[in-house]
Amino acid sequence: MDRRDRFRHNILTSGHSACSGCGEAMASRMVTDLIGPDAIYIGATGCLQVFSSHNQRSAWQAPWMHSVFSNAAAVAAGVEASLQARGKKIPVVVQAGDGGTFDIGLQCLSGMIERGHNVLFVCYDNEAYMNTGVQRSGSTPHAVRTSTSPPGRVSEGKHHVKKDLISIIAAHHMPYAATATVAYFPDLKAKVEKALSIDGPKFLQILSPCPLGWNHDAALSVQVSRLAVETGLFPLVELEHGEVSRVMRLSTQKPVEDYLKLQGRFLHLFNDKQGKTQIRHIQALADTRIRRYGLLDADTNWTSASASIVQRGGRGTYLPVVPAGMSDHNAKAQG
Amino acid sequence: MRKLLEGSRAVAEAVRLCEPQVIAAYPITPQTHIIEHLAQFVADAELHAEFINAESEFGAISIVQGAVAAGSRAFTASASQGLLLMTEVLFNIAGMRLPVVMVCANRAVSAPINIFCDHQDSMSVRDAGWIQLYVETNQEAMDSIVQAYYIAEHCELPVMLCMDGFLLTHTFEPVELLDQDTVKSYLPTFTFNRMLSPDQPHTLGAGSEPENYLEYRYAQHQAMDKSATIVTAAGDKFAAAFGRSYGLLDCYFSQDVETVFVTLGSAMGVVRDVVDTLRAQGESVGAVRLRCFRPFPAEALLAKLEKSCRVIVLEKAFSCGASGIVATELRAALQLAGVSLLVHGYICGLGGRDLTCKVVENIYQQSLAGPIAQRHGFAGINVTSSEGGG
Amino acid sequence: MTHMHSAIYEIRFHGRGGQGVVSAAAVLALAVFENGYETQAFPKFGSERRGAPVEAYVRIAQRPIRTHTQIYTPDVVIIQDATLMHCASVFDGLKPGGNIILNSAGTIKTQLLNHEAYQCLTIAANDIAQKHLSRPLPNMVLLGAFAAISDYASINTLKTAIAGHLQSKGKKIVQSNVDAMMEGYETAINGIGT
Amino acid sequence: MSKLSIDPGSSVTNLTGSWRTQTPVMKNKWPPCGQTCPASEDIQAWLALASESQWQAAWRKLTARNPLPAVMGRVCYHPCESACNRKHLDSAVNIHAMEYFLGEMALANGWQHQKLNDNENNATGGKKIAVVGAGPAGLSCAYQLALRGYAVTIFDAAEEAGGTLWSGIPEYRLPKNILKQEIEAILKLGVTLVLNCTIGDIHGNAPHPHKRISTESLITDYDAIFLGIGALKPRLFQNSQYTDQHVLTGMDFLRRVNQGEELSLPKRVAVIGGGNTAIDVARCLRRLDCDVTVVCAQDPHGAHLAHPGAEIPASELEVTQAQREGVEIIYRTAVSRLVYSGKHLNGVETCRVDKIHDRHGNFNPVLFEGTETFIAANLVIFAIGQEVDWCGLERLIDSGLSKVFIGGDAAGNPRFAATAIGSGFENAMSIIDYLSGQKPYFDTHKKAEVTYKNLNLSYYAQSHRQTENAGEKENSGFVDTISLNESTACKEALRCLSCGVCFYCDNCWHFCPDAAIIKQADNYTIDYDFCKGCGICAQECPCGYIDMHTVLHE
Repeated sequence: MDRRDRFRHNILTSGHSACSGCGEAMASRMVTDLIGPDAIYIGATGCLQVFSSHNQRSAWQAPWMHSVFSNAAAVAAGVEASLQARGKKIPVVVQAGDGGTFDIGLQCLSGMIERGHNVLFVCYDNEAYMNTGVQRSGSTPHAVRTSTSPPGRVSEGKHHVKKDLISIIAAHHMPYAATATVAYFPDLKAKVEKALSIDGPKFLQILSPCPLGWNHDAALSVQVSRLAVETGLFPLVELEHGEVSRVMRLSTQKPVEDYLKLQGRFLHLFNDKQGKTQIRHIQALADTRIRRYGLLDADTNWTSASASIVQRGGRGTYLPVVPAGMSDHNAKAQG
Repeated sequence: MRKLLEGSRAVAEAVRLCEPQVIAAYPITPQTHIIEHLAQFVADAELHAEFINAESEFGAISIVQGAVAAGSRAFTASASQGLLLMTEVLFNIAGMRLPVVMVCANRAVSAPINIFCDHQDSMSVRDAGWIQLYVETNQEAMDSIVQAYYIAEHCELPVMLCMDGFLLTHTFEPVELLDQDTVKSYLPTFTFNRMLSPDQPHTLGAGSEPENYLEYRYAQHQAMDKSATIVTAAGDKFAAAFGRSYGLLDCYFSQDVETVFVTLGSAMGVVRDVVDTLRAQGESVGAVRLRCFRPFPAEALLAKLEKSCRVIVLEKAFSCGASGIVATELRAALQLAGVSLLVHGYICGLGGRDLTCKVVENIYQQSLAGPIAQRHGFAGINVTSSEGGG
Repeated sequence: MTHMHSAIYEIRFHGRGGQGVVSAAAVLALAVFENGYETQAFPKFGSERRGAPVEAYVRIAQRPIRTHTQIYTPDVVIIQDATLMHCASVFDGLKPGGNIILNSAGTIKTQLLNHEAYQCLTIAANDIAQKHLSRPLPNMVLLGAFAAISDYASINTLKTAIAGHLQSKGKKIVQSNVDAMMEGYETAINGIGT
Repeated sequence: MSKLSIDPGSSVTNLTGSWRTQTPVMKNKWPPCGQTCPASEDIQAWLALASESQWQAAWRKLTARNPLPAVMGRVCYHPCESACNRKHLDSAVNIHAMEYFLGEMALANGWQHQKLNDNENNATGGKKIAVVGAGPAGLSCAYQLALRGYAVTIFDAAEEAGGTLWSGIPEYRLPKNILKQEIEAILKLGVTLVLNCTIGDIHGNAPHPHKRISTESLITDYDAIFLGIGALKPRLFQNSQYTDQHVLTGMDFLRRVNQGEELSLPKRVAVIGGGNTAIDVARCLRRLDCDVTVVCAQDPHGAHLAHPGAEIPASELEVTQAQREGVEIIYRTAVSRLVYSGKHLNGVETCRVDKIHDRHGNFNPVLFEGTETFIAANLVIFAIGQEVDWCGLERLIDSGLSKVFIGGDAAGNPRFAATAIGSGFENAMSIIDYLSGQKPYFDTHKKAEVTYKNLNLSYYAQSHRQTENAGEKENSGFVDTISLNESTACKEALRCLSCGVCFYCDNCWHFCPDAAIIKQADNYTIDYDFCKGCGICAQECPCGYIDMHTVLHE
């Protein structure tokens, strides 16, 4: 076990081989440290699984299992059933990418939700198949360049718009479904804690920038995710039993160009006339989402500004780290 | 106590006695009766398990994988397309060395879609790394469930119990019931030392590299080889406890005879009748049933066959464009052992085609006439109906 | 060619999906088993739906039955729906001197010109069933009739079998089926008498 | 070997630090406020304490560099606020008002300075220091030395301590009792104050009643001497006789007004000069009901971003306040002669200024002929600067004694009280170095500055100054200073961006994808074994505490 940090567990600890500036590693570290070591984590195939557990080494410091690409939700359901049968109350958490959630994993996810398993499913949404080298997924937004939706003489990138997954999930009469992103830790923390407090299926979709696939400066992962929210392209919302129960209001709406221009995957849109049209299209999509969720006029003090404010002494922290004695015990248990 | 039970019911009864904590399945003919019975047991509180109606066979086998990894005994069943839909996870479970037990109610694979019995489904996943047992009767199906858990949990390998769809699953036969206490003493409570738990926060299902993938597979293969002895041990122990003995093979007058039939599953019943008939006519015939197909019991087979001069393999599956699977593996085993005897391979009973005494007797007569032209014969095939793509 | 195991007595049921053909076979086997015989019952499914022709089989013997093949040379055919007779296959392989139990209002016998070789028993099973079960479900009536012409199953063992097989459906259903079976038995006895 | 289960955290054998091509470095920087503060106050630090309502701690942090917060909170022209990065977000932090507030609070609660080491004799070997001049430089120097346990005696020729603060700043800007109280607090550290006492070897006209100490005895009696004698000799306009009726110097005028002398003043007065003194004089005159015209050789503020030397030297705030009070300022104009009718002064003749400085950069305006203009005035007050008056102290300076130190205006610094206080501090440190032979520890301010480009403003909430003129109020046409209250002061202090100084917001710790930032009880460390150098910590650090260095830092 690695116990360098007294203030967080580092459930996903150092030595993993994610790209420099990986938004998924960042998001997973926040989520898993908020949940803590007394949980069972199931991973779907994808970047997170590959960079965290390969070649006889693991960056996980909690029980973690990977089966195949599309069945994480079902494996988790089995784990939960086993715990139920043995009268154990331990959180079961799935971590999957957008491929393992929006596309190939959707059937198992839908079944898991419909059967009401007490499982938290976390989707780290980086909007393409990054693990295999940036191919488009059902989550890839409109007009994005990927290796399977390349812009060309007759193409401006991906032709279709991003799948509205959160609505699909909520339509299961889901007890709790929410979107979040790394830029707003207090918001993410509140949502993870809310989710954990609910008995039954719950779902978090966390926008996790990918410096490689989005082709932005590794240092900008947080900045980009912040802009995705501030432009209205990625609304931060909570849905309970299918109804929108809370949104994060935008203190100001930023033009989508602010977001697009930082990312190579949108670069082709700035070159020609058709590109400009696509940018207007993307702006229209943002405006639609803002209208749909009332992001500018929602009656809440929870805004993109108030969720950003930092204070002396931090913006909320993680579960208390197990006392030294406990860590020895763990060391024995696994050694 | 002896009772007239449908095969599916017999299996369900046995599963109930093994007290799995998680059951997940998805309906498919002819497997469905098994889980229907189990669902009823759970509904009547005769079995205390989480019964999970998966959204697909793929989900079902995945749920079972999770349950076993989390430290529970579990059960699922499927057939045909359902089993093929599970394929990816079947390999994964075996690679992770999880002691999963499932039943395959053998059924043909589409297209053309066909719900009746043959072995093409389970045979097509023979390389998945599962121990495969093929049973002849409802009694054996029931008994083998209990042994399957014993075997799986003793060698940390998954076990697939293959029983002929309809021919067993839907057939009422007299069955000697198992008694709960004896089952309990035969099958220890399930423990899994790699189980997922915060007390031992290790990682399961990590990736591998070219430097070590081979070693993983080799270790798995060794475990498979070793498992043969555990299959035998499970049978002997079962005999001691319940008085009915099972092993890798099931032999019928196979000692020192000229011709030996080799087959799997319920077809053995007809073969036994034919052997009786022929022996009554003074023919030197016997039969061997391959109860355990994976691991492939090469030595045991050789021991039985080397003295004979003719082997007739009757199998309900084949590798399209190659040959009968059992026949091929048998030929290979014989050649490795330097034993030269004629292996007549016959593909029969595909898609529920009835394998009757007459068909088997004809095959015997043909085999006396010498080796058949092709690598293998298609028993009772009506060529005109198959011409022009049917 | 005769087989050592040809001492097996074979019954073939013909009916339509929904007429309880499979249950009939199961109940008969249970009764026979109750009577101390080795037995085996199994259906021949098409991907059958309500109304489609269905077959089910019962084997009866003194010693364990090993074969799982279908039945080609039955000793008895029980035809639950007369309309099936228009496809001649219902009599295929019926042994000479074999029995036919036919669910029919009676007039139909004259049409069976070429079947004098067989002992044919017709019984208006639908009407009897209607009376007891308030639906034309002939299977138990016909089993009663079978008990009338055979020693393998007795009324008592049939009662036990019905009770066992329909347990989950409740006492009332069990009783009405038993009544239907009984009337089938009595009608058959009287029919044979005349 | 093929392990079916992998040990937790076994990845830490994979040192991903080797991926790094740029390296984050955590280093506190010097915020622009402190950087520009002439007294080198650690403004960010005392604002941080104030933001947590630790008022006394904040006051102590402030007075570590400036013993006169209540005074400076009134008279300082606070360049810190012009430098404040916050102005790029909304408006600068009201540091001036905060200093005023803390100073007032200290006086109200009678907080006393505390010596840094109590066993003074051991620390100082009983060394004695003479401080000549009780102005801001002298007071600051004496204070710093006394804090560190030295025996200090201050000599001043005036009958009140404070130097220009007392004689040169009008009551409306700096009430005398405030100055008195803060000087009292300094003296309470054991500083001896000798007033009405001239140092030097001159004879004749010294004010009465009077003591005189020779430089000789000063040199023999003291181990070190600090000269903070200011620059009190007014520069004079060529060949004009200074008579109360017609012509005065700014310093003289202010001193007499401050002494409470009733001057009989004409209605129309011209003030010549563009420094703070000129503006003080002008604002005094307005309060004495005169019509005032200021004649200033330079251009207004903001006219010469290139060389501000060509702009009016008085602080912008002073100028605007003066104008709000009705003072007329005529820019880029100089007096060519005084216009008399007989003995009676009618006014001044002025000309437009061509060049302000000569080729040596000295202030030496060249006038445009033919631009002569007459400005009516019955009294002219020249506030065209002061010079140091070394008269009588020649021996101390010329003999090049190592024990003699010079600071404040006398050392040729810009003529600001804050500068003098800073100079007093630095000289005190040098004196200690000289006496003890070892450099005293103090936070050196020679640090990299952090501009607002180094900040990530998205983490700060918009919040405006309590009022745009917090610390001021209009009072019958005249601008007076007022104080914040505790809650507004706390709010104001919270507006500090803490430029370049970590305030434990945890951002770097939350965001590091590689668990390479380890949180400690009161800081963070970077685990370079694993840091991949993505730069997110630096990018997301709100206050510019983290930099990326392209050179590997191991």
